[in-house]
Order: sequence, then structure tokens, then C-alpha cells
Amino acid sequence: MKKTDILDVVSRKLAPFILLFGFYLLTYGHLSPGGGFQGGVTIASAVILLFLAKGTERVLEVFPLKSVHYTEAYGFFAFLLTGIAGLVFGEGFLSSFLKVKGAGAIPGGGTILLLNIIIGLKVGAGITLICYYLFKEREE
Amino acid sequence: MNTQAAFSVIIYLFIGSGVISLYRVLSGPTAADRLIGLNIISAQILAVLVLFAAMENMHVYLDVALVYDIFGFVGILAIARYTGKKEALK
Amino acid sequence: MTTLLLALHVLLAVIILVSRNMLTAVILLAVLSLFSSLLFFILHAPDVALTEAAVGAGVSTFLYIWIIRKTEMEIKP
Amino acid sequence: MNLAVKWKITRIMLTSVYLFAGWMLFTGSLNPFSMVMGLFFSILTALLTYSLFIDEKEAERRGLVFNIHILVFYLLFLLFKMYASSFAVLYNVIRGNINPRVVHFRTRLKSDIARVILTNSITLTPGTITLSLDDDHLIVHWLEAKTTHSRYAGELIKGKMEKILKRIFV
Amino acid sequence: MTEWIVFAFLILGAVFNLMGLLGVLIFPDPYTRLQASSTCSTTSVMSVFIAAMIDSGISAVTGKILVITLFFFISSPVSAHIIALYAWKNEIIPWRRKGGQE
Repeated sequence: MKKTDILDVVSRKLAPFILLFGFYLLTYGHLSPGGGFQGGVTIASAVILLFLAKGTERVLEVFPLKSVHYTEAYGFFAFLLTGIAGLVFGEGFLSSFLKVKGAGAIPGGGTILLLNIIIGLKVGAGITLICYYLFKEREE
Repeated sequence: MNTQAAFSVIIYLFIGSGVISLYRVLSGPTAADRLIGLNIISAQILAVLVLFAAMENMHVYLDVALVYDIFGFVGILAIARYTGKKEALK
Repeated sequence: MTTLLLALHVLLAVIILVSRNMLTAVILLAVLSLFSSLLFFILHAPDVALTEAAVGAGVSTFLYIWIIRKTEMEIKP
Repeated sequence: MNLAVKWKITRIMLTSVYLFAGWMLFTGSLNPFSMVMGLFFSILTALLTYSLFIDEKEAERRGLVFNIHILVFYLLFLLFKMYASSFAVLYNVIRGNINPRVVHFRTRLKSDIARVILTNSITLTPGTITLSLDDDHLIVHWLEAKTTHSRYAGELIKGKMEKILKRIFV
Repeated sequence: MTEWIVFAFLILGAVFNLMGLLGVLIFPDPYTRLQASSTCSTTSVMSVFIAAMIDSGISAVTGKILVITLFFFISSPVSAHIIALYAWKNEIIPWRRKGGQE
């Protein structure tokens, strides 16, 4: 039976809620002072909290390194794809091609909601990768 | 005297006490004293944010306060983890 | 109140520049970023305040602390 | 379907329920599209972090089942105790005589999260701060020390909080 | 009637804040300063939160402040404990009153 450590228990129970709060900032980005970049930094801070409390080895079992790399790389591709879809279905590059209905609610965002989620995932994966490589170099 | 005026008086008082407790950050003999200064300033500014949002009656402003709380906690943890003796928190 | 907060920013920046203890400089930088976020919040710009609180108080503190540790400078506890 | 797969599915569902309650607290709206997005993100987060949120050996440490009505009563009790001991610290700061000591004692609580809640409650009441928690051995810094004997100091500091926590986490 | 309860909680928050600040400035060693800072940063901030909740009635603001309060109940003692553990592991010796009772 392993010992009880206060930092370990608190970080385990708190990190999923911080992750969910980052997703909330992404989803409500066009209605409240959130947005892609802020939500991405909040998502990355949950992973940083786990890095600080539990070390890198245990966390990489949960968030595999290869999938984080793929998220960071294909995020830009998805952003370009959304822009080109605006060029094809709408008037110009990055123009809104989804029908906007219900202004002031979540579906009223149209393309902005999609772009916020893509940018948030890309920024979160990028900051997580920076911090992971810094940690790894320190522990050697 | 209504509650709005009382709220603004308390806001001035909390900002003033935050400025005074900078003294503990500047002249703490040890590193733990400087961290205590950061902790107390963070708590006082959190109270100011909540009071300001309640005074304006805008519930979207309170997201800022929650993010502020999260990042103060992570910052103190990072400073305490990587200074001083090696593996001080293990 | 805005003028007083701006004067406080200048004062804190000068103290950070001339301070010799690295840990004091990093903690004062975090405090400066917190006060700056408060200033943006009072001026009714909550999105800028959110970005400042997230990047200034969280991630940049973390990066500076790691870099100071990497140079193996002596930090008194 | 063996026991390990069942336990994994149970953990994922329990984590999703907790996270969806958190989403409802964050947004505070009953808009159907918002609830669909919340359900999607809760299940995504639960699939990522279920092994951290509920540990593999969590069931045998008795941390999952608790009585929620006693928990609400405990929070109110904690708020009252916070104010009561805060006035004592106020009196000490004004008079300026303090007698700080470091005391050691043990706790009888078995489960993991109950010990963490006890430690947080001790730190949250002004006048006492937990320095270190090592399995069941607490080191506490006490501002106005009346005794340094281990058992009496433990009775004075833990007091009723341990008894109520013992009833919450069965 | 509601206004007077709000005023009482605000005055309570201000008094605890000033006393905690005084304790942080005059106490002799990090542990005792942390005790005073804990008074300031939990009781005073909690009083202010309760005052803001009572003032805004039942609305969306109250729910958000309730979430912040729940998060603050977890994060504040844990950060105080982290600072105390940091000082304890770096071998700072606690201050004792001279000639005190044994």
C-alpha cells in the first residue's frame, strides 16, 4: 500500500476539472472573454500541473507523445482546410459558410466556434511540448 | 449610503494593502517570506476582481477571477518545486 | 486610481531591473503581471486581462525559473 | 467480460458524471446545444484522464462512497470554526504574545481523500498549519500552544473534525 | 435589512485584512508569518465573497462566485501547505519564545 501524499491526491483530483474549464473557455469563446489562445494556455496548465506533481513518465502514459505531436501538426492543416472551405462554399478565404441562427447562443458562432476549438487544441499541444522537452532535459 | 459606495471603498482598501505587502516581498530574509508575499497579494487581488464583477453585475467577468486563481496556484507550485534544495517537495 | 497603478508599474519595473537576487526578480515580475492584469480589468478589457493573467503569471514564471536553474546560479533558500 | 474491463467502464462512467456536474456549474444554462457539447467534452476528458482521477487501487481504500448530507453540514461547521478561531488569532496579533510550537500526532482515518480533507481543514482554520503529512503522521505548527503532549494536542486540534469525517467516509 | 448584513460582512473582511497585514509585517519567522497570512487570505476573502453573494441575490453571478469559492477552498490551503513544506525541507528552524512554558 503506497503512502498518502497531499500534492499527489490534490493534483489528481483537480487536473480534469481544469482541463474541462479550458474546454469551456474554448466553447464559449465568442460570448465571453475567452477564446482560442486563453483556452489553450489553460489546457496546457492542467498538464503542467500534472508534470510538476507526478513527473513526466507517469503523465506520458495518459497523454502519449506521438498523439500530442500529431495534434500540434495537424492543427494547422485543419485551420487551412477550414479557410479553403470558406473559399469554396462562401465568398473568400476564412469567410463563414455555416448558416448562423440563434444569435447570442453557442450555434450562433458559425465558423468562429470551429476555429476557436482548432486553435485551442493547437496552442495547448504546443505549450505542452515546450514544457515537456524542458523537463526531459533537466532530468537527464 | 448604498452598497456600491461601500464596495468601492473596500476595493481601494484591498489595493492599498496589496501595495503595502510588497514590503515583505522586497525585504524578506528568506525565500519563503517572498513566496508568502506573492500568496497574500494574489489573494487580495482575487477579492478585488470578485468585488468589481459584483459591482458591475456582469457574470462573464468572473471567468477572469477563476483563471487568476488557477494560475496563481500553479505559479507558486512551480517556484517552490524548482528552487532551493533538489527535490524539496518529494 | 489608474494613474497610481501606472506609477506603481514604473516603480516595480525599475526595482526589477536593479535587483541582484534572481528569485526576487522573478517573484516581482509575477507581481507586476498580476497588477497589470488588475489594471486591464479595471479599464473594462477582460479578454486582455485573461491573456495577461494566463501568460504573465503562469507560463512565463515557469520558463524563467527553469532558465535560472539551468544556469546553476546560487539561490539562497 | 472479466472484472478488469468492468472496473474500467465503471471508472470512465463515474468520471464523466462528476465532470458533467462540473460543466453544469461552469455554464449555468440549460440550453440543449450547450448540454450536448458538455456531454461530448466530459466523455472526451474522462477517456483521457480516468486512470488519474480514480486510481487503480481506489476501491480498496474506501474513498468512493460518502454521505453527501453530512458533507454539507461539515462545510458549514468548518465555516463556523474558521470564524471562531480567526477571532482568537486577531486577539493574539493585537496583544503580541505568541507561543509557537511544533507538535506531532497520528490520525485514525483510513481512506486517502479523508486524510487530505482533514489536512486541508487544519490548514484552513487560522492558528494551525500542517507542515508535513507522512502516511498517517502529521506535523503541525501551532501558534498558541497549550501543550506539547502528543495525544492531548491531537485531541485539541483534530477534535470534532475527525469524528465527523469518520462518519462521512464509511 | 439585506444591506446591513452586507455592510457587516464587508467590515469583517476589512478588519481581518488589516490585522493579517499587520501580522505579516511584524511577526518574527516564516511560519508565524504564514499563520497571519492564512488569516488574511482565507477569512477575509471568504467574508468578501459572502458579502458579494448576498448582495447580488439569486442570479448567474452567485453561481459563478460559488464555483470560485469551492475552488478557493481547495487551492488556498494547498498553497499554504506547499510554502510551509518548502520552508521545513530547507531547514529553517522555528522561532520559540524565550522563557516560555515547557
